[in-house]
Amino acid sequence: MTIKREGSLFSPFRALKQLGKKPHTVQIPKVVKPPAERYRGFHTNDLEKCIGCGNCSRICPDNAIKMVPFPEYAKKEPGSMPLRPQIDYGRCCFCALCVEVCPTGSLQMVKTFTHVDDKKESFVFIPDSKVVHETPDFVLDTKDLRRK
Amino acid sequence: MVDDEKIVSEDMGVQVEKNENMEMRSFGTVKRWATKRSLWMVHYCTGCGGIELAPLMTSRYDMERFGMHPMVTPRQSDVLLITGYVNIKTLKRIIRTYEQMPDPKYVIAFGSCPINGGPYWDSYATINHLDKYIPIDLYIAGCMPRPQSIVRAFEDLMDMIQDGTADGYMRYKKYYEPYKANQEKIFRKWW
Amino acid sequence: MSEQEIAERIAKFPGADVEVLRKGQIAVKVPAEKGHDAAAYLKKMGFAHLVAVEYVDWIKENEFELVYNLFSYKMKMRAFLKVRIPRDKPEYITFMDLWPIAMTHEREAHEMMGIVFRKNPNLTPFILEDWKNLPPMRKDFDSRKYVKDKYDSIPFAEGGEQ
Amino acid sequence: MKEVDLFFGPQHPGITGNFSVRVKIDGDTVVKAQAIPGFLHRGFEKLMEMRHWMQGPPLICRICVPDADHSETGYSMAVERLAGIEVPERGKYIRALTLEMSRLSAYLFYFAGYGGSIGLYTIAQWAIGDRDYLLDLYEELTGARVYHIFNFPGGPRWDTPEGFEDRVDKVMDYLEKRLKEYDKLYFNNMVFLKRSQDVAVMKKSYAEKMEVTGPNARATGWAIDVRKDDPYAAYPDLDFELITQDEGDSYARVMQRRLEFQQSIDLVRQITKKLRSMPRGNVRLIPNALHWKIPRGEAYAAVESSKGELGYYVVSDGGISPYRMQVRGPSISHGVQVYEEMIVGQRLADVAALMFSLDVCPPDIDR
Amino acid sequence: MIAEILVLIFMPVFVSFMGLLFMGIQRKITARVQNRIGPPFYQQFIDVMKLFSKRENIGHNWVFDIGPIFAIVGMLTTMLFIPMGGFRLLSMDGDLIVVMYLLVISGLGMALGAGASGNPNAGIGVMRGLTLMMAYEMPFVISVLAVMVYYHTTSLAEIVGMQSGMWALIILPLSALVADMALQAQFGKKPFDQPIAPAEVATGPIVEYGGKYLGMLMVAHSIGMFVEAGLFIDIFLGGGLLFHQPGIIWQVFNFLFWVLLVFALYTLAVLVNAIMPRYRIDQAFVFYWKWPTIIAIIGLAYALGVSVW
Repeated sequence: MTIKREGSLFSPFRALKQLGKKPHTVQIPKVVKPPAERYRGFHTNDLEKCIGCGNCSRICPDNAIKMVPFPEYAKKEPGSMPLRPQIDYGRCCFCALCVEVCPTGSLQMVKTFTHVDDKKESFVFIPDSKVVHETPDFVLDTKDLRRK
Repeated sequence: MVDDEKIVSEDMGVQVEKNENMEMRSFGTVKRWATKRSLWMVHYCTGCGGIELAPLMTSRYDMERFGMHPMVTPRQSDVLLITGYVNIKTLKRIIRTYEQMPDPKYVIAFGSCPINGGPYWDSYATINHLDKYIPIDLYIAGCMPRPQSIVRAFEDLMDMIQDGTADGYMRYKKYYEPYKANQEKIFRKWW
Repeated sequence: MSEQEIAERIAKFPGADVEVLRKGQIAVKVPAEKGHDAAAYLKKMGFAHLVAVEYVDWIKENEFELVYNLFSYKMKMRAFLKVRIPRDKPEYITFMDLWPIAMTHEREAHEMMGIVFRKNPNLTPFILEDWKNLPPMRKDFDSRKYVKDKYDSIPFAEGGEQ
Repeated sequence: MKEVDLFFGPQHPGITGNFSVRVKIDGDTVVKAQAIPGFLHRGFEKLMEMRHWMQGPPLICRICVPDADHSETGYSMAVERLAGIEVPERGKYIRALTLEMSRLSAYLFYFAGYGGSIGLYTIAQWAIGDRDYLLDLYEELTGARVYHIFNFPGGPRWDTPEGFEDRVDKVMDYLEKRLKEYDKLYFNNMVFLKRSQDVAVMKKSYAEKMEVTGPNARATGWAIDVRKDDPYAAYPDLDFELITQDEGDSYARVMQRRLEFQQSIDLVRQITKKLRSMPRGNVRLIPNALHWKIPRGEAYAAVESSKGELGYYVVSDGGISPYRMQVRGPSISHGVQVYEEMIVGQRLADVAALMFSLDVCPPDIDR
Repeated sequence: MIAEILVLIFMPVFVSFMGLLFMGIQRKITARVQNRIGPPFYQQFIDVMKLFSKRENIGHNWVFDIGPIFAIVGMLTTMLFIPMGGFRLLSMDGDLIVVMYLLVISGLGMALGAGASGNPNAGIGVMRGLTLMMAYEMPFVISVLAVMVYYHTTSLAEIVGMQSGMWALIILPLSALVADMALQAQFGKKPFDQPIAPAEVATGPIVEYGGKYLGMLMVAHSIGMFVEAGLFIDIFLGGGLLFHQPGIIWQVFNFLFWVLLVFALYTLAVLVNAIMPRYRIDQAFVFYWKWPTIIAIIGLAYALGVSVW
């Protein structure tokens, strides 16, 4: 399909009518643009339902999940271990393979995604469903999530 | 706060006087406010995170509302954004760019790769901990952080500049020898 | 033209054993010294597009395998011309006279696997920078060990813990 | 005249991503050029040998950043051909939807890049601003803005959310309206015409000799397209004709992508119409992620990405991880050798413009 | 005498202040054309304050340091000769030719400084800057010649005086059109900003200038905006003299009208800058020496004919 190969010197001036239109800038700090329903943000883990099987730490492509001992969850049923996943957000690539492979479905991903810090150590924390869910605001300061 | 006593360390050989940091000099608060409100970033897309800078710089999220503007050469800029993983070849250029920037200069590391290696933790070509080689003021979580997180990081950096805790460039002078030793271990010939 | 007819025509080339992998893909194994003539034959037959030069390191059989990935736009068919060269003497002739773009592919194979292509004018490395170790794509180069003893051994400049 | 040796170094606004060109110029004309990639090398092929089959997509999609979907789909198709599994019908259409939307966003990035390199920053602001509507759609469908990690071996991970097709059509209408604005500002701009016509002409014979693929080859009149030559996903039953120009200069390359942008919008409309009529439900065969062994063999799958033919050659020795995986990045042909030969004789102002016009994607070259 | 001293001291400060204010407003207008909100209008002041608060860690040689000083001093000396609204400092016969000469000093001085920085990009940027200057000087000189010929004088003051009835824009429209095209290159706006093209030569001459140097260059650019626009206004738009009654209030109104005209000219240049890519340097040269030069010669012939008849 051949197109005519000439243009006009004055056609760009018609683009100046954008001056009248309202800019479609999302003024982020003032306007909160909520992420979509399925957004893959930080993890949350229901420590009761989780059986500490370690599937998530094996499937993680970036070796980001380490199983951390939780002595208070030493249930007696077969197959459950007193271990809970600890996620290092200096490695995680937010691919949600761990959520897919979790047998009990306790490990989920929530819509919070902001964590800015000048200390590297604050990027490693244990997802706990009781902490993350209470804050509806999407821009959550997760500094307080660190294990005290 | 930055420690007030005179940082004179003979073994370092680099004398960092007290008035080196900006608070003590005249009009300190005004200068810090001006630096805060007009941070110019080096136009250098070091890794994959650079693609999230594009929506920030253009009409949808418009970073220029904070006075931030991508400048071409390190001579004219204040902030160096390390967007994502750092290859060894890129690391040499990052260090050179960082050293060309005039003081006060800041570094923000995007995403999980500069923190602990990210998905390339076992790759022979990328380094895992960027703060072994250059001082970093802020880290942002996210495998490619969203524009909202990046703007949140800019706000945090502005607060840190205002109260003087963003002292990456002073730490670079203070620990100049260990940084240089680490850099020498990576590159066989410097040029 | 179905895969079988094309396979028979390729099989006419002496020393080529042909195998139809799946719909639209044929594998052609050829001894090393006849590789260049087989490529010329396939190119004349219609496989004009060299997609890429793939290189596989079969460390157990102590051989490198060079796969010339050809595609024919007319017959909509892919042909993998496979050649085996010994691992301890990784040398092969260049295919630049048939496809000039082979220079870049061969440069990459040389840098990543250490295969020398004779009569390739520009075999200089272009991806890695002053790399003095084993070519990285070889199976006997262990990336995790390399990372451990080169990068993890470097201390934190400001005295942080590992 | 003394020749000046100039580094268009990695830190340079006129460079697509992290790439470097060493140029020797005499006055204003380029005499010799040497492309230096390698700044984004992460050794994908080495890393993939240490990952399971299912752990591939989170890593693979990071190869070419502007359109990540083609990388995932290419790898997934190669593994499906090796393992012999077939994607369900609706899964094919969802996969084609993500591919075409990825092509649209990559072309918007291309307009912004080329406009920025010749000085028209307004088109860069408009195009990347409009690209964000596509990223919002991706966020709804896949859960992430840029790296979607959505097309796995076996099919897309989830089905489309409720009412997704109507929102896609709304964005397509918006993009079509904006395309007319781009015509006025950019494609008919007299200065743009003067800057791009008869600049760095690539003849059809040269493209065939140097195996250039994708929009750059179609701009020279060579009608090749992996969607037609080696059809995959839902392309066999989507009707579209191949568009070709015949001059092969920078103007033809830009107009080729502008016409294909319109074509992709129509393709997406066809897909959403078909998706509405199909029953919702299972879109993916999910083999066990942790212990998935694939029988010994090799396979190659090519995908028509926005930069050219992107192919995955996967070899398996029956283990749980690929024995060898090699990526044929589209820019390996037009990024290094073709760029070095075409830039000689051009003027200094066109070094950056040609790189954006050929849409060189450095991570394709050094993976 | 006191008036002259007061003007001499406060005019540079006022002009650079208004220049930075206009540059800030222009960034807002360009942003609106690009569908975004853009920085606050006082952003340019913040930038200059930040640039002056930077600590330098590079310094090439004293020639490099003199570059920005040349730029500012060149512009200031040119400003002495240009009548601004009601205020006029120096005027003599033939000062239009002196202004034409002084306009080049600022660019040459900056080129000297940039050349000394040793960065190849700066060298190429300087070469492009001088080529572009040679390109737009040709039509610009011819159009100014047409005005001189028409008014039989080379003194700016007289030209401004004679235009009280009818602006030269109405009498010599062709020359005004050519002078406005040349103004686009003098401001360094697209499609003629080859010397400071970021994508090609990494902002050309100012590639090594950072911190305080860049602050001075920004002030020089704002003064330059007033000087170049002021020259155009004095020649073609009657020097901004709207009210001819005596009295201080009318003089202040005249001056404000003159500043408004400068703003209008700069806005026109910036609007063209927002929607045009940039030519290559050879295309820019050919562009200037083709159509604008022909129009300027026609304008000159017309001016000759009208003045003789």
